Amino acid sequence: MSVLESFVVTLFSMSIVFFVLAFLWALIKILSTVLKHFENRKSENTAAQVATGMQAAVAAASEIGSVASISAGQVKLIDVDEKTAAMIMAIVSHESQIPLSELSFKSIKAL
Amino acid sequence: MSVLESFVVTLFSMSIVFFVLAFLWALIKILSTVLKHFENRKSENTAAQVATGMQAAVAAASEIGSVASISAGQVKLIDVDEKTAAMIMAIVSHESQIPLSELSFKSIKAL
Amino acid sequence: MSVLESFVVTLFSMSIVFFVLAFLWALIKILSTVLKHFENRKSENTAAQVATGMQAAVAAASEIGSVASISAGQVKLIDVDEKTAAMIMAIVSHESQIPLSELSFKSIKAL
Amino acid sequence: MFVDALKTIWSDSGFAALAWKECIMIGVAFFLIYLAIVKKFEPLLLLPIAFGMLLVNLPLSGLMNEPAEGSSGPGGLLHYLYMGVKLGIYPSLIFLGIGAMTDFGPLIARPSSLFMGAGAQFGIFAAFIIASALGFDPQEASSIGIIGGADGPTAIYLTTRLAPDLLPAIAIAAYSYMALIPMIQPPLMRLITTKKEREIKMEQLREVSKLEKICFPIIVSVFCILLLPSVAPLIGMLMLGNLFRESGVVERLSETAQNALINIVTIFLGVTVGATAVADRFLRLQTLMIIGLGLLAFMFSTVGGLLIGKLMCWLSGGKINPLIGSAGVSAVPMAARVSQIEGQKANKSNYLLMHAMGPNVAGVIGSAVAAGILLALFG
Amino acid sequence: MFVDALKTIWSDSGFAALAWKECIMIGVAFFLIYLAIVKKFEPLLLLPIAFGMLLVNLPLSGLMNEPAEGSSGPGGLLHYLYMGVKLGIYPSLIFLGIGAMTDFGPLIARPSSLFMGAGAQFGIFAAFIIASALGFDPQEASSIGIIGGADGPTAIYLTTRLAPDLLPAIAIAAYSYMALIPMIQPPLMRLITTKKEREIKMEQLREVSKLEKICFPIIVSVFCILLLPSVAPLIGMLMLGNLFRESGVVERLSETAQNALINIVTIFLGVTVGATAVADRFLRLQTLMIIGLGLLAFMFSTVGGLLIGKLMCWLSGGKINPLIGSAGVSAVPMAARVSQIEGQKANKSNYLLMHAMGPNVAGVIGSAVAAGILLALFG
Amino acid sequence: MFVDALKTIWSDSGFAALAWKECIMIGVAFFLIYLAIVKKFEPLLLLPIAFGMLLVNLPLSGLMNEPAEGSSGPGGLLHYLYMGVKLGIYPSLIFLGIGAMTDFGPLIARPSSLFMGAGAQFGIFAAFIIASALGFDPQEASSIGIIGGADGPTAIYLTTRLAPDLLPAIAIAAYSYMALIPMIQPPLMRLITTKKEREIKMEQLREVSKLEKICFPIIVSVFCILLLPSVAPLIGMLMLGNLFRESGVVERLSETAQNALINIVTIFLGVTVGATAVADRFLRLQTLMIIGLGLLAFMFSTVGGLLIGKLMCWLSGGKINPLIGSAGVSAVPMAARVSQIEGQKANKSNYLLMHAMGPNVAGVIGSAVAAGILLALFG
Ligand code: NA
Ligand code: NA
Ligand code: NA
Repeated sequence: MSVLESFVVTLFSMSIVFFVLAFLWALIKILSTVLKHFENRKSENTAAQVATGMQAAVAAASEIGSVASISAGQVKLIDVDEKTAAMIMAIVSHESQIPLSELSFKSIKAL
Repeated sequence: MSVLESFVVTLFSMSIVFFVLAFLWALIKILSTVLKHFENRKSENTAAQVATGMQAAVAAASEIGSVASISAGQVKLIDVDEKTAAMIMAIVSHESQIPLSELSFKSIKAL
Repeated sequence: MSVLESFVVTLFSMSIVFFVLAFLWALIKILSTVLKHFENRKSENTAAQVATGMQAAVAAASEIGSVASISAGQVKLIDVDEKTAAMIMAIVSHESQIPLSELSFKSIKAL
Repeated sequence: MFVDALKTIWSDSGFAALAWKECIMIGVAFFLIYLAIVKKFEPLLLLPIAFGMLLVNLPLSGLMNEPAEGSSGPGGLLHYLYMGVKLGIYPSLIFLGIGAMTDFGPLIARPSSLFMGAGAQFGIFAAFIIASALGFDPQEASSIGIIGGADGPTAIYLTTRLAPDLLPAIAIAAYSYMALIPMIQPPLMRLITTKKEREIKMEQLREVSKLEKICFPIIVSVFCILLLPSVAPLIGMLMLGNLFRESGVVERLSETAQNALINIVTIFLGVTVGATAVADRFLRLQTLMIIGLGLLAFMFSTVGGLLIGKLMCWLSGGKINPLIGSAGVSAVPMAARVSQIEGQKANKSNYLLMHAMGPNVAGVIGSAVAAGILLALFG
Repeated sequence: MFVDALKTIWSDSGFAALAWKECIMIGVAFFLIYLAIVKKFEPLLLLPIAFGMLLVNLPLSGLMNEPAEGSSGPGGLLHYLYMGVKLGIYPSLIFLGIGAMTDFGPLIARPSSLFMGAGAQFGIFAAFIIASALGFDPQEASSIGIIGGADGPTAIYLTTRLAPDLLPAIAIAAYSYMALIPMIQPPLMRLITTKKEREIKMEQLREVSKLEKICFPIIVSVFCILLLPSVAPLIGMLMLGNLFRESGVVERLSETAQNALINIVTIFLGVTVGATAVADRFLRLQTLMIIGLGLLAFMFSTVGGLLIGKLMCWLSGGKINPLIGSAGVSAVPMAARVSQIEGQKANKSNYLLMHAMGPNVAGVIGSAVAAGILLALFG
Repeated sequence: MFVDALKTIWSDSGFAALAWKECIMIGVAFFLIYLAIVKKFEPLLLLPIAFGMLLVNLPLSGLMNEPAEGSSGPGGLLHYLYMGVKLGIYPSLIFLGIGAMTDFGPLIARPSSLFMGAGAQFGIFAAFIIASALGFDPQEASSIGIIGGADGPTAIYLTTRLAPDLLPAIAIAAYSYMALIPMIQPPLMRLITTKKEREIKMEQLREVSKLEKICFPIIVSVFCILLLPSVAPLIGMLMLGNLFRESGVVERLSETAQNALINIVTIFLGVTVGATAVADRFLRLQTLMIIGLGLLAFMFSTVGGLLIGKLMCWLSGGKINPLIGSAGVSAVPMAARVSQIEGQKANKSNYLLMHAMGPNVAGVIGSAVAAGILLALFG
């Protein structure tokens, strides 16, 4: 293959790469817009529900003891002291062989 | 295949199905009867052994501290507060991706 | 195969087995000696480093609370009470289906 | 020149080759993905099946291509993974895992559950009769009937042996109706049983000894395989898995059979079964008929189980709640839960779940036996 | 007589058959083991590759032998395990696992990341041009270029299809340079971007809804496979894995795809790719050229990503930090971490990691697309 | 008519085809299941083997059938799963897992353990001589002898290569005697060693550095495979697994090799090895002879290990307790535990377990080397 030809291949291929990914960009944009539209309509009701749900959860937690909700990265600690939580994460990390930095707990609760 | 033939196949096949499962029914009945007979003879000795074994276990637990044996579903908590146990179960459930309702711990002990 | 032949095979084969394993013995001996030599040179520096490292770790641990570093088999407990550690090990053992006697934790720290 | 090149890429692309049939198939795949994710219709199988169907209907992907003869080029990815379906390996391995997950205790405690598990195979043959009358040949009619067994691996195993062309339609129908059990069964249950029957509380099941549980899979294997040798790969593996579970000495193997192995096989099975759903094979009147007949099969099976339940209720002097009969269709544990729910609707303090597990697991054996008979007759 | 026997064993042993070429290869294997263990160069793949290389260069082991024709004797162990590479099965299954591990959220939140993921494929074609000029044929040049995709399974998949002879060199180069990303990229990043650009703090990404995350893999599959059918095994499996992850209804399958399945396949893939590195195929000038061209490919890809980053920085009025462009080479998540580190060097309070994850995962799609184009052109 | 149909089903069923030979085989299978579950005889392998034996001796199941030539019908399930045994893949993969589970530390700390591991291979050749004298051909005699290696995968690997007809008998003998180690060895240990020798307390083993543990598998692979190329699949995979373990950088792979992979392979290996035990092949005088010779092989191996132990005790001036010699038969970790128990019987404060682990793991290498020699001589 001559160098000229390889340049043509390159130009052509890079264009396709850009074209494909640009098209994906457009698709995602459209998707997001459409879904946003849909969800907006739903969200008002849901928001209310979530609020009451949260209150219930908080109330429940309070019954047991003092609420200490701390956010550390992806972790939400609800009524658990940081020390215990860190320990738990260390154990699970050790046991599951996932580096701590990649572990994500949504929340650790003391029920 | 004519409809008549298919009726014959059906009658024949359902009979076999019933015959096979009825035979299995008989086999299980026989098995249970035979095994019951066997086990009855063994059980008296064993019962005594279990009793003493339980006493020993209770005694051992008492040495360590106060015994708080609470039964929650399949879980027996021996000298562990409920809070800790629930936390542990939540972690293991999260980590092993088994819904909490399906997890069964025989017991959680603080040694 | 005549019995004589089979004796010859046996003598020959056992010699090879011994020869191979004797050679491995020699290789391991050499390896150990060489590595010892290497490591001796490094160790003095490292020892110092480890010491300071340990001090730092201890200091860090002290900041949080009282240090209780107990060695139980392969487990080093840093600022964790034995009860908690044993419980953790029991859980992990149960969950991972590894008998407790085969589980080895390098350390359980309360961060 | 650039425009030319783009034109070439376009003409070599799937867009150019896309026909309306494939578009419909893609739409069907989307619908199945929706059912799997949003409606949670047996997602472990329907999601891979739907995605396999999606992939194979995007033209020119060549995912199911056989290796070209005389060429060294390899075949498509899914062609190779499909081997495990074609050779009957995956369904058997899934049964190994199911066996390791199944507790036959309730069945051993009340072996008469087996009769309900037998009665609930009636739908298989009812659908067989109708399918035959509609012009399907016996092999096809058998494969359609087996949908009424409400047991995915059995249905897939039998269909690959007897009517591989119908595989995707039958697999999809089987898993979809299994997911629809909570809608299909309750009306029939209320129709066939009286309120008084539904209120019956059952005696607690006796405890089953470990020894019984260990002997059970061995006895079932020996007897069923001796009588119906063709059922060996299904019953044999189901019972091996159960023996792993109950023996208590090979927990490693039991654990792997229930997790890594069954999951890997499920992925491969689902995707490749879905990948057999090419437009030409799927978009036929047949497929609609299969879907209709599958529903009938489920309904007749439910009725069959309930009728045996009623009979046993009467024979036992009202000790057996006929609602547990419908659990005999298998669809473990969904059908047993439906029995529980209906029982509690009639009588709040009624707990039928454990009682329904007996017919439920009996139904698995029953379907496998029925499949064995059909294989022996038409294989 | 004993001495005779020993002589025979000796002459049948590998010691007698050991040539200097094999010794060099064994040395190379040792060096790669050293890199994998001590320097932690992508050990999950480099360690099996290195060990496979070691085993296959110990003479007469026959591990890669095909079964002798006309004989019933079996072939070598690695010959059979290698089938999964040859048939393109392993790379696809690894992509299934990678898909299940990948969070495309940051990409969906800022889809313009895709342009950086596209720009960072430039190295593939830069290396392609140079390799062509150096006399490699187009298939070989494509395989060499794909090293610049910084994506192991894609590189292995394309190379087995286009230039299987170069497989070991390309796989080793790809994984080695991926491990060297923290050394290759920073100088180029500092060279191409200004201090001011590097200090740019980016707006927090919006939250992405679950529904978007579920639709994403489906849309990407459909569109990419329609346009480039040859990319189906890679993109299809990547997106199936991601759908398993995001659907939330098949956690069992997702978990197995991320663990047991990908690990088993990684072992087999690594060892057998290493086992293709026999002396005669590896100890050539070509291999050195591939290693050199691979480095160039990585560098050009980095530059490509950065330049698009700069362009987007300018177009967005300084809202986008061009440092995240270099993450477009993929090498997930190493390249994104490098962006984070360089960003923080310029401005202590700069957190680019999540922003760089967008181009990073876009790069995976970009490389697969590039591979699809090369397959379409030269396959 | 119904009676006719039932007659047909009966005549097509396994009951009609059941001969007394199969009944005996089924009885043997029951006995092995009993040993596996109740007596806990190496249940991980004996249970699948026994169940495979049970299944294949239920007539007409066709589980081991080859696909009919010229027909498109598939072969039996176990026929396909058996491929991994026939091609030598499963034993190698089991060795990968065993390698990942094995700590060679005690062997590295006291490499002289290797001599006991060598001496304990004596039973292999003792049984070989007797088997030859009894008229077995060299291939068969080798396979019978390897039972004395007390190492299942090695025995299975060698037997599939040299005398596949004897596979079930040899596998069953090997695993049964391994389970019987606590009964076979102690009398011989007390016979050969004096009370005073048994009381010897050994010095604590030195700590072994991580670097030594990493170099060990590499050195052993290179040297053993160079000298005996035919042993590559076993030693190579064993040492690769160990390198996964000791390198500390591929814990994912090590974990999978020790769990999902080895468990899956164990299930397939066990069931299919059992499934080779058809009546005609198993119910011969040969099988009884193999069982007898296997016991002799175990006994001679124990004696060989002990004698070397005594020699080393004497050479070391009484520092080495000869009881650890018998652990050289491998059968990890059972044989080492027997040494521990006997040591403590002689002297309550005697802890030999870690010391016995050295010869124990050396025995694994020793058996593989012996297998390599036999393969080189008679393969
Ligand atoms: Na059923
Ligand atoms: Na890339
Ligand atoms: Na041995």
